[in-house]
Amino acid sequence: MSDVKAATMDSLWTGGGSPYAIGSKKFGMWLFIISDALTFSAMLMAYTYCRVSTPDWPTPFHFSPGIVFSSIMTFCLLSSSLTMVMAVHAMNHGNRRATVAWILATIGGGVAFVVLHATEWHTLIVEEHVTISSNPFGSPLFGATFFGLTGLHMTHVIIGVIYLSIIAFAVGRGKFNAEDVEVSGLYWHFVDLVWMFIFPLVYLLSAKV
Amino acid sequence: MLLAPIVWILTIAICYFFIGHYWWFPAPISEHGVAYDEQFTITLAVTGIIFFLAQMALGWVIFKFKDDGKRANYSHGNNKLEAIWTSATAVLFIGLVLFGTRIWASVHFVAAPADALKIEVSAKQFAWNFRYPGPDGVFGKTDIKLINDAGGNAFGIDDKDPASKDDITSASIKVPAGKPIMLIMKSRDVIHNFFVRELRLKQDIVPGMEIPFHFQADKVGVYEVPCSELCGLGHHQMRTTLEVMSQADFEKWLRDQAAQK
Amino acid sequence: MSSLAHAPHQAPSGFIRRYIFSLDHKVIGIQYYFLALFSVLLGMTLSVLMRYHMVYPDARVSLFEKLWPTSAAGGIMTPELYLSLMTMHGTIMVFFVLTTAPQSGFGNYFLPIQIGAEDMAFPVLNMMSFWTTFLALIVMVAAFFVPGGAPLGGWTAYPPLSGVGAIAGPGQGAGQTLWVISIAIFCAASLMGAINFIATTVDLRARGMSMMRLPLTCWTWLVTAILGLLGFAVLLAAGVLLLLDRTAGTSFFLPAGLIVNDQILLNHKGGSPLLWQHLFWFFGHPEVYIAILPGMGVASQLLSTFARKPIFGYRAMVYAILGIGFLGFFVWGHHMFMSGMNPYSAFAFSVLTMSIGVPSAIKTFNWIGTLWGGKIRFTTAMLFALGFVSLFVSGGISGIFLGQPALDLYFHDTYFVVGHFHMIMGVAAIFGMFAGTFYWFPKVTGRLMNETMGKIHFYITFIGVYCIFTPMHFLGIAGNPRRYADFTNFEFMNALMPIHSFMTWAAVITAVAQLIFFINLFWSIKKGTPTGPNPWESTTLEWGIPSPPPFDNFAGVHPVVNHGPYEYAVPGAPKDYTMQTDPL
Amino acid sequence: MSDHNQAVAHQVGGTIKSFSVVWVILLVLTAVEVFLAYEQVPLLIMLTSLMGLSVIKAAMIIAYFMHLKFERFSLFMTLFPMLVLCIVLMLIFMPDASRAFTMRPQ
Repeated sequence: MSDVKAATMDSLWTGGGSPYAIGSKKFGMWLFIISDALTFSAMLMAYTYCRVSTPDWPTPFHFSPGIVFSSIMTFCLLSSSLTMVMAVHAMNHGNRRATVAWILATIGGGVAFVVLHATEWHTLIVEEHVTISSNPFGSPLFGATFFGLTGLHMTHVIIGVIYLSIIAFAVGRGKFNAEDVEVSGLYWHFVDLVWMFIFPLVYLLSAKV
Repeated sequence: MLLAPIVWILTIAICYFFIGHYWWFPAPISEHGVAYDEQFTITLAVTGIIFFLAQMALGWVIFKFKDDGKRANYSHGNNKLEAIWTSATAVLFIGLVLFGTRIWASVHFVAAPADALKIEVSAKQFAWNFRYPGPDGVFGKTDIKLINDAGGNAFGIDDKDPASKDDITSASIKVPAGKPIMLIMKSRDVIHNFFVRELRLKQDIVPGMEIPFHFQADKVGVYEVPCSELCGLGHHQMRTTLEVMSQADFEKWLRDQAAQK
Repeated sequence: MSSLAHAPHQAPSGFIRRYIFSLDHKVIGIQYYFLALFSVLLGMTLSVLMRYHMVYPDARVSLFEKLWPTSAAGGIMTPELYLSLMTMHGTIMVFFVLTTAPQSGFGNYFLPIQIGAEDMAFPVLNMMSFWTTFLALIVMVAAFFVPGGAPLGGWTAYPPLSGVGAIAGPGQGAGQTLWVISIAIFCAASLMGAINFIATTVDLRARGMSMMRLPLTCWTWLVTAILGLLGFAVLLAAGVLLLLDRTAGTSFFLPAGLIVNDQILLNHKGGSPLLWQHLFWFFGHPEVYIAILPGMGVASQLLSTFARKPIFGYRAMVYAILGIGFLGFFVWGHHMFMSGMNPYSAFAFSVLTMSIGVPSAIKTFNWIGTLWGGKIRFTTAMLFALGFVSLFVSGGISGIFLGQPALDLYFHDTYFVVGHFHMIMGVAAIFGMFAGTFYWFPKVTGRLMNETMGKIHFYITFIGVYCIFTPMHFLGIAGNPRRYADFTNFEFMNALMPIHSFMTWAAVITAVAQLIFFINLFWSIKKGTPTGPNPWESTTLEWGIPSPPPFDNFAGVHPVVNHGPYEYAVPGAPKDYTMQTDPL
Repeated sequence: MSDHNQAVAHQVGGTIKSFSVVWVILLVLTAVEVFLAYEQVPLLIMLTSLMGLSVIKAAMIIAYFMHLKFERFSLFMTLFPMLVLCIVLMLIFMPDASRAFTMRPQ
């Protein structure tokens, strides 16, 4: 990293270092986030397209328990973002033990989200008979888009949990530096950020009181 | 260098075949077709000149500027030239598309006249069916459960609906000359495409959509209709004909068909 | 550059770490190149078989029966076999040749060297990207061997044909599923590659290598990577949705009331085939530029080098590359003029499509401007670069017809389209690859390729491709639809058979002539004339290091760049070329 | 933003207090969204306000949690215009969505 530090402001784009004064890993993660954001955008656009072109779009989520439940999920994810920031902050100050603790808290938030989400899926599939290819309330596309979108997001959360576990394990053993923790944090916040669009578009817009 | 004459000869040969019309459009049978051919000719002239000049210039520089051991003249370009050819091509290309918009508009922005003869088109793997509403001008109700190709009911027409009594179906499309026609195009399975070369018209038929499409053919004759969107293994066999008839012949055909029912 | 500390300065000693799972960008570049070489051989063979079938649909060929005992029983190729060959030809060529070779092959090898880096930014990701691409190729080729054979829905895989499963025809079952899976894997691989390329170009440039001193090849690789980053992300989503439609019973792209093969599909309801077309072409049009941009970069580099002149209008070239990349995202709708899309959107798309002709024209003019007053050295590499310019003009100009919805009313899905895109993104891009191969071969191997064989190969190929693809425009004008297994059912197409025969024989001769290239390539690896580090007297960084390059490219010396990339014939300079690293 | 000279890899900005404040704001905005759903506002207003709030939330996450506020402005300029452009471009799908709605067979 010493070269990056040495890169002065006047040599922004003239080579010899990152023009953003950040490490390549971080930049790479940002690029991944951009492309993944576009994948999610395409999915959300497909969802919107289907919804606009379908006459009988259902609103199956009752405010309680459906929306309240998903609000709690949102709370879990948002709070795990806060703990992740704390982990990055602690790591920047060289406090590895605190870092591990905060990452574990983040993993806890992520696991809670997944468990709640799985519960919700279970209820939908088993009790309300909404599946990916059928839906008793109206267009089968509701099930398709709902499970497609939330499934893709949940995959990301699960990958994130595994990723953070590896980071926590390594940090605890004195490996990896602050940048590595920060990069994993970027990924985690992104997963949180995507939920900030899925939650209103899929849940809140499908709610009936 | 050998490449220069080759580029020149190829260019001249290509231009020769384009100018000579050895393989060309069939004659148009509608006003739209004539307008289309004009737009094509203008575009061909513009692009042809650009093509000819660019290839000739390429041949010329290959022919002229060989390495002779001396140094080339040192130049990083010429901003004035860049600006000129950038704006020239921009004006030319955008101008072409704007000029052609009237043709697109007449097909797609303008609705069919109210007195247009309505014909329903149903495409399936790998056949065409056409339905005429008959004297009452109303298409009978259909139901996909009633579709029976072997039984001659490709549209699934519901016999119980009185409007369906005089509906006429046909495997090829017959239209009266000089009268506006409106097609209501549906596909039963995959995407097909209705293409009549002589009309200079083409439209995809997308399942799940009823696509309206209008035209007017002025010249009596029989014209082939190939499916022009890949629809499966029999794509190349999906053929029908458009028969443009005189008004009297067309009415006679309608009567004959009604009598056969 | 201690940020590169993860790249050891010694090559790993084991064979597997050194040549198979190598982290070295040079080895990975060569792996990509040979993957594309295999794919192009396969794709070309398929195309020759297709052309043969079109002209002789009833011929009995025992070879066909040996290869495909069921779908070519008795040696006669069935229409579905023809369509599956066509689908695989398109898919393999677009994804595994045009996307991998110019970008991942040449780019991997030469981007780090040209910018003065020791390796790519993420060597492990680079290796994973290659092996993921390899996996995608295996899955794609496996589609030939499953029951029903390869898919027949075309490389665009339009649903419902591609979505409803085996009832839509043989190959639409397992074959089409494998196709979608392969494309999804390929997307993942391309995204890894794109991230790596962008990070490398932005972060790892040597001191003094400012953006405006980048060789134009690097600019095109950078912009191509950005297009890939955005485009493949969308294709990935589309592929996942199509896969769900096929396997999980969803109906994103399948409307209600479909009756396929006399079966009413009750479980599908509500989707729209147009959605797939939008998502697909949102990727599909930038993909065209993914294929052609690196070729433009190579052509620019070579024209300047062998004309011994600075590139005409470097900045204009850079802006044109950026402009093409930017506008490339605005024009996907021109593939959908006839699709039932909103006609007002079609109008907007057509204006934008025409605008993209402007930067393309700038590039052409600048290439000719570069050659004007130059001292051209006619090496085989240069011939291919000149051929690229000629083909780029010929192929690009027909886009002016297709970009107008008014004219597309006739030309959509005719051979005019086939001729257009084969000329520009097919052959022109491949000429870029040939040019790059002849130009960089001495750097990779330390030997020159044989010029005599190269020139014979060039002339046959150049004339051959014009003979194959120009007549397609006339077929299109006569209204011949594409993707037809044979033409015997239509009177007007029967009249066009002489053109088809001519094209087929031109294709056979051109395809056979490619053997000269393969022989030349493999012969020259062993027997080519040995040469020094800079046989072309070129200026960019790769020519300042030994051939083949040492493991860490610059043998521990960090290059410092003092000049722009194309300083030829500088007045008062000691040589007629000034290397980028030459002192001020 | 761009003149954060000390903005090198492992000296990132933000304090625990600022992160907590952002977290609280995010929760409040989420609560507003949920309230909107509870009130059953008309669909178009609902969609607009939800998307507006979500974009604000996303911006806060990106700026503070993901530290983009403390990076050089050029990084922001490199990454986001292309993403936003692509997403906006996809809105061109929508006329066809309503077309698919109006032209569906009866």
